[in-house]
Amino acid sequence: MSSPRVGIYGFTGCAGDQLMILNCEDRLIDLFGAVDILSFAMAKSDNKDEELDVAFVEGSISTEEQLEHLKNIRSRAKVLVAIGTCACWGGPQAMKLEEGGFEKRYKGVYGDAKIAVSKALEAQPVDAFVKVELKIPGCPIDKTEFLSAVSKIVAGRHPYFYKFPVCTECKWKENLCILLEGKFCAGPLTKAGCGAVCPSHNIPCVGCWGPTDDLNVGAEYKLLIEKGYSPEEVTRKITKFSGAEVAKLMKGLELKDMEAKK
Amino acid sequence: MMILKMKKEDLSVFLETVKEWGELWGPARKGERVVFQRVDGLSQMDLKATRTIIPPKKFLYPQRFTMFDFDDKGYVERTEHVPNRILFGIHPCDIHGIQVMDELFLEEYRDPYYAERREKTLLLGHSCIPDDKCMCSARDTEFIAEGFDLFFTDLKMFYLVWVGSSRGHDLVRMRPELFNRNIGRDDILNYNEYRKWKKAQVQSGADFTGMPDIFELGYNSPIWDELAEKCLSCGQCTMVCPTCNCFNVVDEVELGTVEGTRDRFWDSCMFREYSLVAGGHNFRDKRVERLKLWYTHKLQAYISEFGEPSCVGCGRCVATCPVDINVVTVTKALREQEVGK
Amino acid sequence: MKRLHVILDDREVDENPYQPDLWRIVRRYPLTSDVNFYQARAVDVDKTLTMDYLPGQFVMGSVLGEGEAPFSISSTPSRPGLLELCVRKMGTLTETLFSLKENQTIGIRGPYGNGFPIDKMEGKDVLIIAGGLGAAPLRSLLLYVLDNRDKFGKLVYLHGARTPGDMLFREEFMQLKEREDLECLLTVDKDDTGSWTERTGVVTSLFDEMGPIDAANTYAAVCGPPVIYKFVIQHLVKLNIPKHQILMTLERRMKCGIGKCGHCAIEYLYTCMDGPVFTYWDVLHMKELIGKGVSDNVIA
Amino acid sequence: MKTLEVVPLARVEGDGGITVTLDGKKVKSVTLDVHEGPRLIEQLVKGMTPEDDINVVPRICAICTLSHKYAAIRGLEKALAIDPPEKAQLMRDLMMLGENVESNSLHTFLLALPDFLGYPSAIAMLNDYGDDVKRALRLKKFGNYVMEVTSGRIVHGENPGLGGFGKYPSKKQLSDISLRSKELLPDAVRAVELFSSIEYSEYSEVDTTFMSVNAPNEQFGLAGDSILISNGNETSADDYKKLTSERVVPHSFAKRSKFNERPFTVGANARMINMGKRLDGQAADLFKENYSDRWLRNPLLNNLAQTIEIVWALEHMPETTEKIAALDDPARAEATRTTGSGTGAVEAPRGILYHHYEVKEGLIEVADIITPTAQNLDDIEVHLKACAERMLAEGKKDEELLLPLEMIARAYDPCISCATHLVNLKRV
Ligand SMILES: Cc1cc2nc3c(=O)[nH]c(=O)nc-3n(C[C@H](O)[C@H](O)[C@H](O)COP(=O)(O)OP(=O)(O)OC[C@H]3O[C@@H](n4cnc5c(N)ncnc54)[C@H](O)[C@@H]3O)c2cc1C
Ligand code: SF4
Ligand code: SF4
Ligand code: SF4
Repeated sequence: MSSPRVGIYGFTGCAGDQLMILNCEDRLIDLFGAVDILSFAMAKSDNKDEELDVAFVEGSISTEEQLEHLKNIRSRAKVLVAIGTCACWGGPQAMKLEEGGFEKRYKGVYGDAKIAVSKALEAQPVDAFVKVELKIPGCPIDKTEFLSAVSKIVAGRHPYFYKFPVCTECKWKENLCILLEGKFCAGPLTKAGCGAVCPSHNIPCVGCWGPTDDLNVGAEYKLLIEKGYSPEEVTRKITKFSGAEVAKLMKGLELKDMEAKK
Repeated sequence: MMILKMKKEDLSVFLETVKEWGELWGPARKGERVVFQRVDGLSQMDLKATRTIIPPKKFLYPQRFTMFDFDDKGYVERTEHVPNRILFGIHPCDIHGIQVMDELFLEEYRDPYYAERREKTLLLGHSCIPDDKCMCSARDTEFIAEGFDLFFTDLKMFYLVWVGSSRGHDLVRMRPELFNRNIGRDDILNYNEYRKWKKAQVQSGADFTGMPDIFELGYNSPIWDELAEKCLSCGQCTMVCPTCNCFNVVDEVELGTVEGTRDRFWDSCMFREYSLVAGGHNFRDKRVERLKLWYTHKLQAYISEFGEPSCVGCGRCVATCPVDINVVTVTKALREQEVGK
Repeated sequence: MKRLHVILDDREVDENPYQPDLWRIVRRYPLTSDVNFYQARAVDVDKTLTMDYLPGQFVMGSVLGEGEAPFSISSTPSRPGLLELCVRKMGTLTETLFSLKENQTIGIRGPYGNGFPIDKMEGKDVLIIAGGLGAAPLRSLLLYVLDNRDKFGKLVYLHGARTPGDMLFREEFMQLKEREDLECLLTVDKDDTGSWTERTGVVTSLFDEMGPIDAANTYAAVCGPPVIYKFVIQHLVKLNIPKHQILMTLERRMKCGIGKCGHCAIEYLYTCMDGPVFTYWDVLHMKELIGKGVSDNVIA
Repeated sequence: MKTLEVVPLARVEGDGGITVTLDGKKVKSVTLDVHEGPRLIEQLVKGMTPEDDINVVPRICAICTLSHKYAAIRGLEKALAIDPPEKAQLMRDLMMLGENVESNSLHTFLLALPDFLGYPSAIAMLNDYGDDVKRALRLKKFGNYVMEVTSGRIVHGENPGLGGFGKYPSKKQLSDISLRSKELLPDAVRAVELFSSIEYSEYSEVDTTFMSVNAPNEQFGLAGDSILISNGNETSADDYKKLTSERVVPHSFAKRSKFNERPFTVGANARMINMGKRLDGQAADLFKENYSDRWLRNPLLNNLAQTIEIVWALEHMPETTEKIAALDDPARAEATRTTGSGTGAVEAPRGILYHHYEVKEGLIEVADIITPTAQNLDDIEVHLKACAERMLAEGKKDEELLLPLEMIARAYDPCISCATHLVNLKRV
């Protein structure tokens, strides 16, 4: 087996997923041995822009320059893998994507100052622009999930991720359900993979893995309204990390009706 | 069956002794929750607690474990070292649950992973104090006559100890002086009082009579849609149910090789992927179809096949579902054709 | 609760029923653009010879590091020595299976499932209706009946595919047409080659073409994509074939093949143990077995 | 006119580059460009509850995740008048020590050292410096472990919250940390030796000002309510705006800070310069041995300062864990008001991080976050320019400039994601 040619790239985000790759301390040396890392700007300087078997892309796309770079990576890569919630779903910076108002927020930070490096765009996930073969979500990605996926790709196999929500892992860990206390928890809406760390620390899941495959936003929304949360707060809480995606799912819901019924 | 008497204060000594056979596990409090945990002795257990979050099924088929190691020479069974374990403080409903699982895993095509763990686990039951969520009397599971190695019924002043297996008897023989064979008239009266008391404790109002027919009649009832609208598809109900056994299997490979492990972990029919087949066809694409499957399987199909539902009345789904979908509310809704508030 | 004695005491040394054996792919070639044909022989030769199965049964096939999935056996037990599978490229596992070459190994365990009720079918007429990949399990039955020709009555084989290129075992079935001892009718939905010499039209159109049958004395076996069941069964019911003599093999997700993982459960039945061959009578009173369309429709 | 570019600037966190514009043999300008797109985090947290804010703001930067969390907690606890229990305070100290060890070992060994030794990456150094790389990975892993135990996860752990923690570590975990910090101390000391043996070039030396927090009780530390300036002054953290007047520049989505119209440095070297005298134990000895007035001019020495800091952090873990273990798990302290404002200042591994909040009726009205990298950017450019000019004056070829410039930028350990989310000046 010749080792696959790999590039690791970072766009707008916290660099947490690239950092998690560096955080695979015990396996880092193996990892660099099993794949031929042609480009990984965060970790090395002799980076080459060549044909790739796999490109791992972190971060959302938020400038035109980044978009060009992304397209270039896509054109060189056989397989493009989005890593981390920002690349998969847009991340916190995309929480208001569906709401609009980017110009105003942008001005709120930069005023009217001219910035010449590139034109800013409202952050969007990678698959809003190019085809993505695989998403490895997580904020940041989980070491075990990442290494499992990379090992499978290197072996010519298909990665597998849990298709159920955080609640399942939460129950595996025998936690009391936070929703039963009348408090918010994004577990039922959120893809598993983190080992339900937050509920295992008596803290609600904040939804950082992004939406799970089959979620019932309406039911969660209704439940939380019944528990006394305001619709605005529920919306904000469940759109924090993958706003664009969850907002799409919420569109068909008659949320106002629900509130009226209450 | 052999029934013996034991002084309450001797229990701690007895458990200390049987630890020679294996690890001692029992219900222990962790903050507000109660879970089966490895314990040093009686003092670390909470025998008053009604139910643990996950039933003892986690000992017999853990949440996730490796079935095989493989390389290009083939698949080698992973005979993980399973320690000898004594589970103390299991309640009658959970023992009933284990019996249902025994039937599934140990009969045709015996599951070696389950069998190995079952073989190395001694079940020491204990009587319990039902709460408002328990449904054991509606299910006739509030008492248990078999399926354990020892069973301790707490009659305030002393324990009556049922010896349910030859291995249970071996434990007794480790400290024969702690047990007494002389059961008197008072003891019998006492026990009878206890039975009455226990039956009276259960107040959930669950009623499973006539379920197969009511399910059949209500198959297309709109109450299913109403329930499905509330269901979060979180899967908690199936994770905590002592008679849910579904699992999924995936292969994991080692970096840079095709060697690896075949792992197995809990799955749930509440999930969409569960019935998805290649090409994207899904036999239960809608949440309502999945919800219906779970309840039909537990409360209708099982009755048609075995004469009893597979629900053992432990109340875990009642205690767990954040939106109040459980065997009590579902059967009630089916019966009354109305989803309760 | 049913009285259960834990079977722990009589511990016979059971084999691990989840344990796959290695089988070598001895031949592999495409049957259509997305279906490959595999012939395999167990690395441990005894295993091949002792593998005893019924038409309609299936095996669990593993690819190292990818996983496991059920596949019907296409060969017939009357010709031991090789195991034959037809695999359609559908997803993760099948894609990786396609990448394997001759002489590489796969994992096999089984056979599983009930298979066709050969004992009961003996002495009766046999009508086989295959749609698309449904030919995979039905070929096993067809070859079995042909190899034991004198034990069965009349044999009719109806097979439909989308186009000539999509027809599994096309050459093999064309040759069967030459035989006198069965009626073999082939059809395609659409002829995109211009050189198709057989019929065009959906598989049910073949019912009009086939000779008369003795309904009460006939077993019908159907397999194909979910859509065809509804229409085929309507015809069979019209022909007055008894409902318990209409056999259909069904597909469900399976992770274990031996009634443990739960995925293939339908009410209290497991497709892997109680099926995959079910009768139409089973389907009628098990609402979920085929899906609403079929059962609702045919009750009348 | 000729332009030289280093894009992307490798081995830093985030997407940035350096542009040098030459006019003949004269340096017209040197800029550190930030290409990483804007995130507008401060705008997005407006209207959120404080609890929601502390989930989001750590996502500004993965390497400083706990610093962001802690700075936000400090700011918001002041705003809501929350008085956290002692055990929570100690846990916060511990988590900051963990982050410091992790980030400093990542930066010094994996990101900076390859340049000094002439390799493209730490992995490429494996053959010749295998022991050192493995030592670094051990230290880094241990730092991660401390972060995981305290915050719940290696990166973006949600365990630290307002008024306390969701769950406190077990005694076993704490004694584990204590034990391992002692075991790893020799590795850290070896790191200081390695970095003190490097010859740091003089090209970039320019006098500048250094700022750090003033840790309480005359201790060396990573959080404080006032700011020390190397000119001897001290200012309350609440007046952070006076220390960091900001502007937007065309070549960057990161804003810039100046103090008294002049650039300044924050980071490990600033901490050593301002608080080095307060060190104790081996860290104190190593500091005395290695400190010279070159530290006041040469940013490359930040690498050395970071290694001494690792020694300090390891030395302080046993005491901190023992104190934590001795206390019972407290309940979370509750907010005593719903309206108020507050500024939290902490020392992220790369310098002072401010989080300022104004909360009204339980919702955030204004969030103002000033990251260390934003404060350092101007200073980096000054040193880059000095270096370029001197090298050209000595007759070096244009291309020879690039590596030394990269090394300077990298010495600050710039965190480009941190820098880009940027600062909100206007009050809407
Ligand atoms: C009794 C039976 C006999 C079958 N016979 C054949 C045959 O002869 N030839 C053939 O090509 N196909 C057959 N199938 C279908 C075959 O099992 C699926 O096409 C195969 O599982 C697809 O796997 P995949 O990983 O490529 O697809 P994916 O869609 O990627 O599947 C993902 C996962 O879903 C599971 N899965 C998907 N579809 C099915 C399914 N239908 N049944 C069980 N699990 C599934 C697989 O285990 C896999 O791990 C049969 C199915 C059954 C139940
Ligand atoms: S606590 Fe949260 S994650 Fe856990 S079961 Fe409840 S809703 Fe799900
Ligand atoms: S529990 Fe939720 S918020 Fe916490 S790590 Fe997992 S996905 Fe993220
Ligand atoms: S029934 Fe309740 S516990 Fe079960 S999946 Fe639905 S919401 Fe979750």
